[in-house]
Amino acid sequence: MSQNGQTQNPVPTYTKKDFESGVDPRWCPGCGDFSIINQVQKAMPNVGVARENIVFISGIGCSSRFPYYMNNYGMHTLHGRAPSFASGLKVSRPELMVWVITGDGDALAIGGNHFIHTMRRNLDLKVLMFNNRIYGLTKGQVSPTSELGKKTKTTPHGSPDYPFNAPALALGSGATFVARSIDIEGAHMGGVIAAAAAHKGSAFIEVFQNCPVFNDGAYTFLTDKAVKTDAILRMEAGKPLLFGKDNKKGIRFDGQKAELEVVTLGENGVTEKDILIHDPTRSDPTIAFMMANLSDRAGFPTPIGIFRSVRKPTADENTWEMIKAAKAKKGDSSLRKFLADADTWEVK
Amino acid sequence: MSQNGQTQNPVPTYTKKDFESGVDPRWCPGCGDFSIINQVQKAMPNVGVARENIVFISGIGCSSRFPYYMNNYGMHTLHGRAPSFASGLKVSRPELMVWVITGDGDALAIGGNHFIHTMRRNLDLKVLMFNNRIYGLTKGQVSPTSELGKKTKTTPHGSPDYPFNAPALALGSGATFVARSIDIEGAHMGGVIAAAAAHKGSAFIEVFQNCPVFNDGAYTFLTDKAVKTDAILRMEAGKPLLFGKDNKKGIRFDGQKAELEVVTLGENGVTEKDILIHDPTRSDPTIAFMMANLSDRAGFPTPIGIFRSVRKPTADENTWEMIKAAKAKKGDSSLRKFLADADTWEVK
Amino acid sequence: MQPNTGKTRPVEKVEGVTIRFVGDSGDGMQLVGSEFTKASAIAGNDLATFPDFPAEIRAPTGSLAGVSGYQVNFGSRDIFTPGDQPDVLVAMNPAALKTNLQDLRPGGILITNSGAYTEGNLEKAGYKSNPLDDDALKKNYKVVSVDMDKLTQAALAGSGLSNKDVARCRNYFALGMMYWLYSRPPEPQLENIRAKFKKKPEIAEANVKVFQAGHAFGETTELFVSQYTVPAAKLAPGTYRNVTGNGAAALAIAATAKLTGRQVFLGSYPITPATEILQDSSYFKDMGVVTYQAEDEIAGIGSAIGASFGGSLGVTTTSGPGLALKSEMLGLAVIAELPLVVINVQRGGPSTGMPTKTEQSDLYIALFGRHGEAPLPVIAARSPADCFYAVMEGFKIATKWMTPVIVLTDGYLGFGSEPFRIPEEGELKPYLVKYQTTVNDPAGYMPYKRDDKLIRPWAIPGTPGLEHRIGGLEKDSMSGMVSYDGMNHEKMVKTRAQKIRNVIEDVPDVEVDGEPTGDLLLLSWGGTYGSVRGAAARLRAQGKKVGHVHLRWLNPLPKNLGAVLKSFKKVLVPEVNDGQLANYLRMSFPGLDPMQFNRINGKAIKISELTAKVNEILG
Amino acid sequence: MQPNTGKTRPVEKVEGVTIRFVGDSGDGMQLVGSEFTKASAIAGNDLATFPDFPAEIRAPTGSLAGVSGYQVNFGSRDIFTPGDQPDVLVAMNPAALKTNLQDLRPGGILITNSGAYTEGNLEKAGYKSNPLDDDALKKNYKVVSVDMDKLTQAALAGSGLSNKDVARCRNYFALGMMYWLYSRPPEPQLENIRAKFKKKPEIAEANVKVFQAGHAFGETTELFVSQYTVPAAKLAPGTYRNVTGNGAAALAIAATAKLTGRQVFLGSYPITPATEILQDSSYFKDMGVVTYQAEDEIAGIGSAIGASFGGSLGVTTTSGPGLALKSEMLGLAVIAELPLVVINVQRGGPSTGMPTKTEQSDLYIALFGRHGEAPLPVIAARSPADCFYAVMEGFKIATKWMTPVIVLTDGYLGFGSEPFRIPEEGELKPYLVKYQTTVNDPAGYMPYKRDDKLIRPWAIPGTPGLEHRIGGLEKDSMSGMVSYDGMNHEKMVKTRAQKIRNVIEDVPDVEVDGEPTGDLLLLSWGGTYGSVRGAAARLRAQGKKVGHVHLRWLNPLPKNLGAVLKSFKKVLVPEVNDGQLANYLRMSFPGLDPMQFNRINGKAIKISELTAKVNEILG
Ligand SMILES: Cc1ncc(C[n+]2csc(CCOP(=O)(O)OP(=O)(O)O)c2C)c(N)n1
Ligand SMILES: Cc1ncc(C[n+]2csc(CCOP(=O)(O)OP(=O)(O)O)c2C)c(N)n1
Ligand code: SF4
Ligand code: SF4
Ligand SMILES: [Mg+2]
Ligand SMILES: [Mg+2]
Repeated sequence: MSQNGQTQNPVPTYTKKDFESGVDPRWCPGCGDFSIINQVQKAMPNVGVARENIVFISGIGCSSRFPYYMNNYGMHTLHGRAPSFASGLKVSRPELMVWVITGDGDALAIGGNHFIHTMRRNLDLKVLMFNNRIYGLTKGQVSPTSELGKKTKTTPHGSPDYPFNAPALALGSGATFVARSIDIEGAHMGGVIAAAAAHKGSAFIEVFQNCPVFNDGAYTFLTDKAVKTDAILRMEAGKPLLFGKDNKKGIRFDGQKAELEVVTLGENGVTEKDILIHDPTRSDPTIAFMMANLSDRAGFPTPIGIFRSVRKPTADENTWEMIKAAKAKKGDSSLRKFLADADTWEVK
Repeated sequence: MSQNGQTQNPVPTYTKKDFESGVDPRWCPGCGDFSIINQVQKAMPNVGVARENIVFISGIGCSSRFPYYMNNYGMHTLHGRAPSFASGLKVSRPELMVWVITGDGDALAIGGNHFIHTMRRNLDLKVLMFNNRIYGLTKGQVSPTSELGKKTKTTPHGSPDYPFNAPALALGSGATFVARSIDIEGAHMGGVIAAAAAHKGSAFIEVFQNCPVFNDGAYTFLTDKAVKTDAILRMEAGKPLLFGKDNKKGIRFDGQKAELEVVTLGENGVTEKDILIHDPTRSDPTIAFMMANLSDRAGFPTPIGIFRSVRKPTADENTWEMIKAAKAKKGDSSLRKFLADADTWEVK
Repeated sequence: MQPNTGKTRPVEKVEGVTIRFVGDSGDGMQLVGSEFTKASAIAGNDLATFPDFPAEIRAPTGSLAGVSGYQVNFGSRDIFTPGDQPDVLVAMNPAALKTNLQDLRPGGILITNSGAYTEGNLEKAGYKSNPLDDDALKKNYKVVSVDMDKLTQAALAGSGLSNKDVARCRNYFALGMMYWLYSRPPEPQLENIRAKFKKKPEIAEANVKVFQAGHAFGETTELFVSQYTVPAAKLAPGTYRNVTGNGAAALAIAATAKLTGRQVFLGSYPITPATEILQDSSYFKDMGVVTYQAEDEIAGIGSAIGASFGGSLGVTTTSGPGLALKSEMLGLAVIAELPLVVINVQRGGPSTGMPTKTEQSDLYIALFGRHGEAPLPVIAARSPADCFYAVMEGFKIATKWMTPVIVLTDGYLGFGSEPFRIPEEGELKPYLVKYQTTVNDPAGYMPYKRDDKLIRPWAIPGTPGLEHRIGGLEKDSMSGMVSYDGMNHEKMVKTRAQKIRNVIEDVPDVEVDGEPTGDLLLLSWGGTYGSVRGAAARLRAQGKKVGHVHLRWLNPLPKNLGAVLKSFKKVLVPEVNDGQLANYLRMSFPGLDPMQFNRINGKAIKISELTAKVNEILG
Repeated sequence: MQPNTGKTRPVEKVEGVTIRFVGDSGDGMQLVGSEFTKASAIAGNDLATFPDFPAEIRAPTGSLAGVSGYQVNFGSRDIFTPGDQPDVLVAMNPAALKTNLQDLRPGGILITNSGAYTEGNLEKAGYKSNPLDDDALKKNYKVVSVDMDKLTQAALAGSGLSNKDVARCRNYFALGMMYWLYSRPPEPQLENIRAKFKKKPEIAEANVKVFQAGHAFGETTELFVSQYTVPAAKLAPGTYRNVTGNGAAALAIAATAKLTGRQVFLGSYPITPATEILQDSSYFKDMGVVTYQAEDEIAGIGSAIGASFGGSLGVTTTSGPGLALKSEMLGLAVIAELPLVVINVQRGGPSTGMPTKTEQSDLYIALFGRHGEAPLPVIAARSPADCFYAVMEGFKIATKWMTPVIVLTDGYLGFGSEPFRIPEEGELKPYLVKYQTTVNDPAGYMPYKRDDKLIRPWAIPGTPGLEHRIGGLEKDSMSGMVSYDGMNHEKMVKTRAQKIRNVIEDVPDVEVDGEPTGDLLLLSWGGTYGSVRGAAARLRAQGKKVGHVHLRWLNPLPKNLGAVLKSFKKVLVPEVNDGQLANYLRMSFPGLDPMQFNRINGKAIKISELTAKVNEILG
């Protein structure tokens, strides 16, 4: 479909460089944001969309400076509101590939409403959220993903609030694609980005991102060499949910208690067959939800990868189906005919 | 705790009448809202709180006229914003019992952000949402709980959007108490309201409410005599999830597939022992989430009752812990001492 | 003398008449009113109507809160408003009488359904005794008290219809009487009824019968002293339809899509009284209109700006509280310099205020309601049909000047209706909405490189080689990149302001209604046009040297306005607010200190009140 | 002649001096600046400071974007601003030189760390060659080029500290030099250093050594032509501390809780430049302040209104975009008539604009930025320390008059600092915030039954028998119940407006700085106070008949303002915006058409520029 008289151009062969705007990123040295843009720029040549048909829309925050560094169309909008601009753009021009770039505060604090509605509608938008569990740009206030009790500039005695689990919130809103990765896991992140690009429908990616200046080490509990293998669970479609040293630990579903549990292969007669096979395409979001909540539970690893990936007609598809039907039914009428389509009378 | 110099009064013995303001409700004849207020007024004498310490705060919508009809303190605020007023009131005066009265549009369209944050924080607020799956007050536009394809005044060709599943959204936001009832199920609703009142923390109740004027029959698929027993699943804590004629059908957890399924007692060797026992106090929200999603799945009944009820410290408790600690640590300082608590110098 | 109609009563020719139909919400008064309006239109009268339905939510039958009304003013001369005071009040039950009688002109005709004055209904209306028995009533008005219930039942005796269905026909009895009273040919109405109830022929026939019974009743009863005719008005020839202001705004949205060949994208959130614009527009998919009901007002305008970034003509519709919520976004549209139309249907404020009542109190927020320096064009519609042209103009300005434009209407215009002459084929000119498709600078595409009018180019996604980024931070005056340079900022602030001042080239001079100089100038804007024009005409007829200027453009103000204001000894600004235009004029024309006439009671200004005020001033 | 200090160079006495410290973000310039400021304060100078840190996000070392600065202006006379132009520029690297040199007064002193002029740093700063080798530099300024790197290393030779730790001490070398240059006693600073690094004595000793080395270098080097002293200013006796405007606002929040004995509830959302008020206040829990970081600005103000309904003193803090988002809620506070303080720290707009730069462009939105008729009191702070008193006043007005109040400050005040005399015990008077506890009418509790000033009573939850409901719909003028009655609405609109006009009883008359009549009156508001007062003083010193009036109150405007404005031949309104107060004055005083002086470059107005402008006008 092509609106506004634009014609679709053939997609040239690109390299990463084609997606660099040439503007020097304004992030602090060592910021996790660099790694994320690197992966996005690497992924873009392979999404099969012409550069001029890709749009990056962001809110406000360190992360939201992102569009300036991409050599595509872009809008750096208002705090929390990026999904609303993106939604209008996507509904009006469904042939464009539209990315929303956002931070944990931008997406989930002030932007929470647009976020959940984007997920609900299943608009074909890709939402990439940089989660550093802090407000970076405004220099260190509590965010809705900061831990309970977290001391920040606005919560010197600790945060009284519980954090959102972002994938769980997305799933609760009806999201059809939900994934998570980590800034320092470049290759993994690249894979997740490619999968989101390929997904038709709202795609949500949470990237755990270190902010060395205002929340340094927020993810060392996952990324520290010493704990990494036990702390991270890599979900792969069709594969058993194994983790730990030599993939010896696994996630089993205890049908009795209707709960997940961590088991060790070889112990208590546990074999690989007992381990839950990861299937992001289940139409019921429950198991994805359970996996998302694992990270909040003591004794469980934090899953990364794709929680859910289910194809449903998107809101933009639904909208254009109706537009096409209306056009087919009514045909092309002149303006005068349209205006006169009512009770009329003549004055001579 | 008592702020602002108010003293706690003993709670007199009340009757329903004590909670009627005497203002005639301005709802259409036959509106489900009447039944809801009736249950609330019946429940109030038993919540153990003095009338003057109960506050009803609403947004805008038919449902939001509610506070005028209650003989308590009340605020009829702005569309979607009731939780924000309620949050400030509750944090500032934790000894008050604060109810938020809202509609599906009020809570989940414009008010979605305040809603999810209220759930996340676990502020001790009771949120009662009248879900008629339509905008009543503005005369019949699509709401975020209207079904896909629904024809309304703003979607004459059908809604292109998927609806929220409100309990699932609440659970995805971290809610500690989530329940559902139906306008015509008075006694059931009364029980749920009493349980919400007793819960310490954010309590969310969705009430399916018929709007005879703009969305009549939205719930006949549940409430019609002919289908009722098969369509409604009454969740009761500690009891197996049985429904249908003579309670012959049940919900079983298929541990293999990690999915719920509908089974019939007596068929294929199914006995009551196979049926999932309802336990709203599970700390992991997954099974509650699965139950919430049942209503969206073909072949499953729609659960009513309490999905989840878990006690966690509330944000207001956390806040006042910190305030008490700060006061204990710093003691009472004079204003001058406070102002001089910095690098100072003398000018003579 | 009138032609003899063969009846016993004389036929009086009148220039104009105002009729109000009132009854319970279930009584079908909106239908009766609009059918009668149509008949008047076909008879060639000029007219204006205004519905007066209950605030919200259906109130119990027979209650005061459940009264629903429809007023029509029609005549053989220009009709500017739905009328100050009804000459005829058709009141279908005691509650309707109670809430409307005080508006009836002394000596006017009261037609009422005596069958509805049951004890129950009297009590619901708060009457201790039956007001129809009150002698004062008969002294002050020409009372035509008819038991329409009984007469309807009689007409349908043996029809086999249920009591409920019979009762539903009652409104056609009233309509039939009114047809007789105003000498309207009944045949077209009979056809109408048959067409309307095509699928239920038994209901159609019942309504036909009752209508005829009402008509016959008028003819035979002794209760009417005379019959009336209202000759045709001199309207411009053409095909006409009736439009409400909201309906006209929606038509303009579709017309703009057609005239430009561009998609118009309406992102909005329902709110009284603007909702119908979104509702109506959602039917215009085939015309190139895409509607999107967002989750809130902020997302509504956001989606429209996003669509504009993509090359669509973004528009959002709202009322007071919604406009307040859109403030931050409007600032973004100003700095991004994207076309956007905001249609704000004003209602009583502040806060939720009086959602179903009209007011003109959003002028301040339209002009000044953004943080920072964020000027934008503001125009206002003056009548229901004019909403069509005002919204069309909004789009033209927004796309030409790359700017958000606020179009103000109000509840009075939005709900009110009047005949709209449908423009002839080719009368509305298509216009070009241009996109930039080539690089405009040796250094690459410069999204903020302006033309001599200071307008920036518009390059949209999908255009290869013109990839660029814009945003809400202050930006370099050429490249659009973020710039924290103070002097660049000052330049950009001044440039944006100058661009909006340049719009003056599209602002027509105001024209004075009446003599170009005089004792007093009435200066109005927006929905008060009809009242003020009517008052000016009446005052001049009384020999007063009164002129009238009506403002379509609030920003920029017309070039010749200052000079025109100086040509009158006094300037009076009537507004349905506490003096917002008056203050804005003081600011804009230092030295000018106009007098004010302010009503803030949720209604249009009455011609009679304004006339009285002017007479008081002129002594 | 100065007392002989035993050194070879003369000691010059100067009235005031402006010093700017600039370096890389990692160079510790904020520390050096504030330490030097403290020394000046203790020496009894009046002073004002302004930090100039990079926009946001830490930029790479040595880059232009990473330059961080701190300017202090101190003297023996009243100091009104942090100074137009530095007399001394301490620039720690080439990037700092590049971005700041143009501001240095011709003939001023440039002190720079020659050790930082490496090839890499020169390139990052965009220099093709070393600017220190440029003859023009030496011609235009007194250049003191010192290899602070080497001298610091030398001072710490053998200390065993890492290179990184050694480099970190460099800023104390600069500080030591400045102490010598301005004849400050070094001992208190040494004590300071030891106290500051109590936990790391080796670092403390290193800093002491480097500081002493810098001091000794000043004394021995031939590079300085003279040493200076700045005598003490005549400040009111008392205990002083330094405060930023944001810090002072937070102190006022706590002080109000203390003085009223009521909880102050701050519901807010972080936004530059207002964030620090929320941050600082969150430490004041023991004082009776409850802070709540909401999910967005709307919830921030909503929570504050909710708390006010509960009897707390609700306050919310924000900047431009946040104020725009709060528009709808402000309307609710107006109609609900609950006390509320909104502190808006203005920044460059429109839209996201220039978040870290100052501006005065939110006056329009503060006065007019709500839908419907929704007037409220607006006051503005004039200096960093005055933010304390302005916010205190905001609370007093809000609670007395049951109304939201907007207190405007700006980024210049919020970030800037000056000495604040700590009020003596008992100097700040406690005041009563009353709740209604008894039924006020035979018909029951009437929440909108007003006193003779038109103030309504405030009954809070927990008060038995006074249960009532309020809301955003127009309400009955007594009971507060929803009312759709047009005349009740008109009455309520006018009553609310009159109540705000009544606030005039708490608005002091303005006082003219200078003679009560003259050739030109400078009229300012908000953060330009310092610049304008300074300019007025300078102009009068030049013999010009110039007066100055500064407005704290924007709504209502002071009673005598109109008369005062007429007492001068000309009125000039200097503002950091495009003329918002000027326009508001035209509106408020028909006939008045003041001249304007507008800078919109993200900075405070310069005394020199304003003086030049006035001289141009007066010829
Ligand atoms: C309406 C509005 N409110 C507040 C702000 C201030 N603000 C800018 S970014 C930000 C939060 C940034 O946090 P996050 O979204 O997590 O992004 P990060 O900087 O951490 O990448 C805030 C509060 C703003 N610009 N606009
Ligand atoms: C800011 C704002 N936007 C829109 C409206 C108009 N409005 C009032 S109620 C409502 C929706 C009501 O729907 P819901 O919350 O489901 O309540 P119901 O009437 O169905 O009980 C809307 C859109 C408003 N009053 N304020
Ligand atoms: S503040 Fe944190 S998130 Fe922002 S750029 Fe710096 S390191 Fe990255
Ligand atoms: S419109 Fe619907 S929801 Fe509203 S009062 Fe009437 S029946 Fe109830
Ligand atoms: Mg963040
Ligand atoms: Mg609803």
